[in-house]
Amino acid sequence: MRFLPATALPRWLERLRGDGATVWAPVDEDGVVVLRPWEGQPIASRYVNPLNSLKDVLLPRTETILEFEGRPTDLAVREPAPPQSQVVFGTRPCDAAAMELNDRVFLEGTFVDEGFRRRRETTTVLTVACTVAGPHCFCRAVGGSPTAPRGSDLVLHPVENGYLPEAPTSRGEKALRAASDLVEDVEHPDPREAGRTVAMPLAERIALDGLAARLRDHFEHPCWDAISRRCHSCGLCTFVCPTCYCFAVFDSLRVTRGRRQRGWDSCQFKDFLLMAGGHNPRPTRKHRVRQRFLHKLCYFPEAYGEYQCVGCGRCVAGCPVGLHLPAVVDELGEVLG
Amino acid sequence: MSSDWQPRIVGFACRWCTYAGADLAGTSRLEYPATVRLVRVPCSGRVNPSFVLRAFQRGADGVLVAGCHPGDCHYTSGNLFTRRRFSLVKRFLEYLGLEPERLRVEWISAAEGQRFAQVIREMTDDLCRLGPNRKMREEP
Amino acid sequence: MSDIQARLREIARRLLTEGHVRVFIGFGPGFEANRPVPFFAADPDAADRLLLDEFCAAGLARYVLEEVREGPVGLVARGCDGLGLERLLADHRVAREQLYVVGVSCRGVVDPDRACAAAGEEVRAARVNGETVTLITPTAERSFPRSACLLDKCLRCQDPTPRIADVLLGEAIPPGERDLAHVDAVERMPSDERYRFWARQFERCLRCLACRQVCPACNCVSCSLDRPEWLERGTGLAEQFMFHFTRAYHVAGRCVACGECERACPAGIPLGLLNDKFMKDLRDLFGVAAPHRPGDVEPLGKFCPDDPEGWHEGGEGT
Amino acid sequence: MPRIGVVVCWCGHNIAGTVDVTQVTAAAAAMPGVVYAEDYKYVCSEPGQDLIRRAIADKRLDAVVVAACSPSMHEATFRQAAAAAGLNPYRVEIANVREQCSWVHRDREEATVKAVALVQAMVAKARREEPLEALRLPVTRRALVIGGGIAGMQAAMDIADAGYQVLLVEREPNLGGRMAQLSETFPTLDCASCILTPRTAEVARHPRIELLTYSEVREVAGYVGDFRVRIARKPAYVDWDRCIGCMLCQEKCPRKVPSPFERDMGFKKAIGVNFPQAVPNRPVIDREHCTYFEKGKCQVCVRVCPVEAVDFEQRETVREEAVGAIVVATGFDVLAPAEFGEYGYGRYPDVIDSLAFERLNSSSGPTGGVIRRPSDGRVPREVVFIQCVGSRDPDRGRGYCSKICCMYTAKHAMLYRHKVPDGQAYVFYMDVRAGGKGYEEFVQRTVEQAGALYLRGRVARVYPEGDRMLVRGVDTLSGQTVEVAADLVVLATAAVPRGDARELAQLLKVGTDAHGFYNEAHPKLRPVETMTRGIFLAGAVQAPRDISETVAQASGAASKVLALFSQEELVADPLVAVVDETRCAGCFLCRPVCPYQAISTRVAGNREVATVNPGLCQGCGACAVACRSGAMALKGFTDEQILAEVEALCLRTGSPG
Repeated sequence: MRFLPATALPRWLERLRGDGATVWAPVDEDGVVVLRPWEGQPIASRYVNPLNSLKDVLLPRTETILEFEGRPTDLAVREPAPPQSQVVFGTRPCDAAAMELNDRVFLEGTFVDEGFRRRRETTTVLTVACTVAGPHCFCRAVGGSPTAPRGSDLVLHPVENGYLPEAPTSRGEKALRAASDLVEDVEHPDPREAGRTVAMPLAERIALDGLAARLRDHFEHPCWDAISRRCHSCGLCTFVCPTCYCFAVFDSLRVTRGRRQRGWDSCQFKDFLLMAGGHNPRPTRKHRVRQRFLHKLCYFPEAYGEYQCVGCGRCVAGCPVGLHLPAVVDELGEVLG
Repeated sequence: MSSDWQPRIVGFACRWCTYAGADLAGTSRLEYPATVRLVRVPCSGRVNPSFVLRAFQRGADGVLVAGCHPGDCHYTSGNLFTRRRFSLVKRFLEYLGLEPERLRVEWISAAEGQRFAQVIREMTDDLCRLGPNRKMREEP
Repeated sequence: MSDIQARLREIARRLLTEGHVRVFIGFGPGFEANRPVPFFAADPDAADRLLLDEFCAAGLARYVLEEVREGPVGLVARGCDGLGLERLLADHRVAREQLYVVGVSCRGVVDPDRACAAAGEEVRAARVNGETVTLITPTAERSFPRSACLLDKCLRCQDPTPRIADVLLGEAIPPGERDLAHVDAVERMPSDERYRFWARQFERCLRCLACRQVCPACNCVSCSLDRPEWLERGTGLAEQFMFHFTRAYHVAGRCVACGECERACPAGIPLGLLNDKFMKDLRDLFGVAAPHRPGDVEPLGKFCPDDPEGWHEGGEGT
Repeated sequence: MPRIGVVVCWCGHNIAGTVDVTQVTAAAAAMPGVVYAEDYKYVCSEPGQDLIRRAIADKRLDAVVVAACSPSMHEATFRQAAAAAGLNPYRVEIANVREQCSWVHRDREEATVKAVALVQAMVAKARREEPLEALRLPVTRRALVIGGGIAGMQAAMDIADAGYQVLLVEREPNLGGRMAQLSETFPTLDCASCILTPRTAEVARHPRIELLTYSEVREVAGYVGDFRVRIARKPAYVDWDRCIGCMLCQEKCPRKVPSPFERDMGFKKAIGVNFPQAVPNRPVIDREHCTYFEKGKCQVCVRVCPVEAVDFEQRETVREEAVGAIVVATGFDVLAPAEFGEYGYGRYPDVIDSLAFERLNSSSGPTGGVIRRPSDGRVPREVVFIQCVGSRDPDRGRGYCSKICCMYTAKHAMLYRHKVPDGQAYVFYMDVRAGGKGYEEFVQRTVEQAGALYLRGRVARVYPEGDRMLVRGVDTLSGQTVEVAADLVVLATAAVPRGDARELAQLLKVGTDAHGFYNEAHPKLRPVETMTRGIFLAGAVQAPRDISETVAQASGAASKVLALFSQEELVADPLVAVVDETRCAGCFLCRPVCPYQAISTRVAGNREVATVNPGLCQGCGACAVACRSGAMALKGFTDEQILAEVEALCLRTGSPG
């Protein structure tokens, strides 16, 4: 079995960077672990999940679609340069799996999102498997596992003093080749098995079976009033969520030039569906909160056969008023049986 | 930075005092660097602190907020609110890392053409020393 | 606190039974035992599900904005909630007669993550004393310093008791002045380092607007930061500075230091350091109390003829 | 997108000498929104203006930017030209490329780049412009004068003589004000009532002056041209319409009380007038001292009145009046010297204030014009006058000079000598300020002919010795301690605002200074106007003044009213604040920053929002900054416009800069 010593990690990433790729890695910034373009700074090792997920890399917060200059009658339009190849180190199995869910939406329908596709195709995902679950983790409840390879190009299973790499894709294998001289051969039991024994108390408490169908029948159930009442209508849950993918398109004008961009938008913002004439199809918190959870727990499964959640726990940790997916599933379970 | 680089200063000038003072500098033919461009406002009290940040965002190297001397406001009290607002705002922008020389708040009366020209010369010198502002500025 | 919780339930039940309020806002059990969530008791029986313990973290004042539309509202308020309510009252967003405030003194709220880390295991209960916090786990009961257990927002609390309670449960704790010394540390950095510090913080900002949505001072009907001429949706550093500058400036002199913005921020941006900088300068330049207690004309809505020109002494952020 | 035209002026060599006008014009032509760009030698000339007018018509322009001299020079010219061609005049913007560019920069390339940027900014502003209509306000040609003293009467007469209606409100039962209490006037020594009495009679019978005495202003709403004022008339308990002014009631009334008009040195009856020549000559009952009101019986006045005019049941009546302009002439008060314990006022009857000395001098006063001291009625042989009691005393809160005291003290010393030829007057003073026609000569006569002894210095103490008062002070010129034994001490107390001056100022939305004197709009150029359009000041309400200055100012205020009334309608700048009610949260942070109290509350739907009175708003824009949500916009200087200008000015294009 191949073994990558922890001490070799910076050298390996340096080589990947040398190939012209942008390398992302988790770094500790004032106590917050964030995925950042890596330029040799210390790589964080003690974290459950970085603040930002793979979404930040593949569907950036802000992305230029086109640039233009001149007068409306005489406009020169320019497309931005294609994205450079990227390597993301330190992502967790849940976040990697989330990108497969986004693939369903952006790549596998009748419309292919070019921006997402180009980034997806040029990005190598180097996942570090989990040996412990954070207090807010529940990937197992939504079909994931702390060691699952889904969505990853390479899974690095942490063991003492290093990692056992597993390469589900050729892209991952290629990335590992850059470390061929650093990799050693060791005897070790299958690290994937370790995932089964990781304690994940939160996952035990979430019962999702058949929920999608029951929700479909209870669109107008009064429980949505009660559930949504404490929501402050911020976009925190959607922005930290690796599977939420909504975006808005907007133009920035600078006198004689400008750019068209897209950036994250949140279905929880009250002006999310606001139309030019002033009509808002989802005018209240109830409408918006129900939309979010029905999308994750009902519409998405109906369209793609699985829940739109990977159990990363960011909404659990982040929501200032405890209105997160496990809590909502729990409250729904109580009223819907 | 090329040697002929000149800073760009956006000035917010109250129409009764500072803007008129700048006009007086003109009628007196007082030469000063072509670095400043004034925005004419009715009163320094009309200057929203976010205007200043917008100027830095869009590429200003320095910003001048100027109005009537306290006690001389055409609207009695506008500049006294300006004084409070910008006492805080200037300190706050410095707290965010902006160099103190990049934002100046001045009282320049309609009779002080000389002083207007002097302030622009001083600011231009200071900003030439500091070089182009990159802080809080969007990518060109 | 269980005695106070019982009295709270009793009062809420009475208010709801007698129809004085349409809803009573407090805390109810959350998904996790040590994370109670805001709870809206709409009928007398629901009052029995109200709970009040050392883990009730969220600020409640902001909810009043929505809830009073349908009728009078009762709520439990700690010092920070009380100041938030005062803010809404001073901004004419709610009327005093629409509120029934059950005041409680609060010595600080336990941060469950912090407490569990300190205790090394699940903390189910806690007692907050003067200088220490006793954490109770299934196996032990041990005391820790406040800073190891409490939410950040509680460590600098200056108003443990609300000033506008209709009834106060328990004893009043006298208010103090806010300690703003943490601002000094940033002020002391060299200018470029200070810029890098804030750029790093703001770069993390997701623009989820949680800071705004939980803030009792950000109570506008329509926020200028939702308008593209003021703030574009882009998350470039320039826009991030615009957002954070404007947010902080809009609450300058109005912030009640409840700390909810910082608690809500998923990116760990020290928003309190921004709010408190304005607070500190308002104090140092114009003698405004830290924080300015709502009710009087806002510090930026007035002036003194001999106000100092703060920019002269402003060099290098001090 | 609006169609914008740009016209660049050469101003002969003035602009074109430094700025490459052709290049600016070409750059302007390429700017977004610009459909026409031209340059011309002198755009302000008739052919230049014609160029603008033709371009507006031919190119169907929505807005025009003129790159020329400062807007303070020709903004009005170009707006008129645009209006003549049918364009909204507020859609003309001026790029100041002369005073702020060609005249101050030497490098042709730099100046040209800057000129382009200035044009770009104005184009950006013009693109975001709304057509604005000048506000037209109707004028109610009727004035309210508050205060029936010499100032108010003068203003009322001047306005009424010009043919307009005047409502004259006086809180006392009679006209005359402070001047009615005076004996003689300086520097001519003609008697005050000889001047005043004919004037009060004239005012009372003027066909266009409606007199409302014993009345007070309670509420003021509206704005210039259309003020709505509520005026309360206090109950006199005498029906003045029935009363014939025979004053039998006063004669027979059994109740005698100290008269404030006589500074409590004389008495009045519980029913009657303050002084015999009072106009209107109608009595009022002093409810506080009337035996009937105290005990429920007496009614002597009822019995003696030949016309049954006494009416104990009379109530306050309030009327609402519409006026187009207001003159405030509420005068001044004198400081109650009680706070100057060292002078013994209030403790010793022979320490009196100057106003009391006026009454002692007055032939209609309590002593019939013979100067007798209050304690024993003796004619004083030595009188000490102390000046600056409360004035020029920053330690006790009043740093200002009361201005009139030097002269009236000189007058008092002179009158005293006339009446007591062997008496000696001493005057303790700080400086003698006698600026005014004939004033200095008057003071000289007081010293040389009346023999008054002027001692420079403050008095430290006044205390009794025997039946005299010892006045101890320091003569700062000689450095000697001076002690004078006096029979009477007269304090020249500071002139201060009326006790309720601030309350009235709030009703009128007029600013006051730290002491409570009303603020003029500009100390030099607009001395009789206030910051609230349509409200003017006359007399000592603004600052201490003597009679001649007061009368001059009153005529000045009247002329401002007449100028207002001579207009068909008032035209006001439309550059005022306006509220977007859908955005306004109703937090009213805007209200305290408005210097004109132009912002009030309006109920919109189910909530309260701010609303701006365009007649009061002067367009400073402070409210637009105080408003966090951007609900408050200043027309002509909106956030969008200023932000667009900033953006254009920051743009770095082409060569240098």
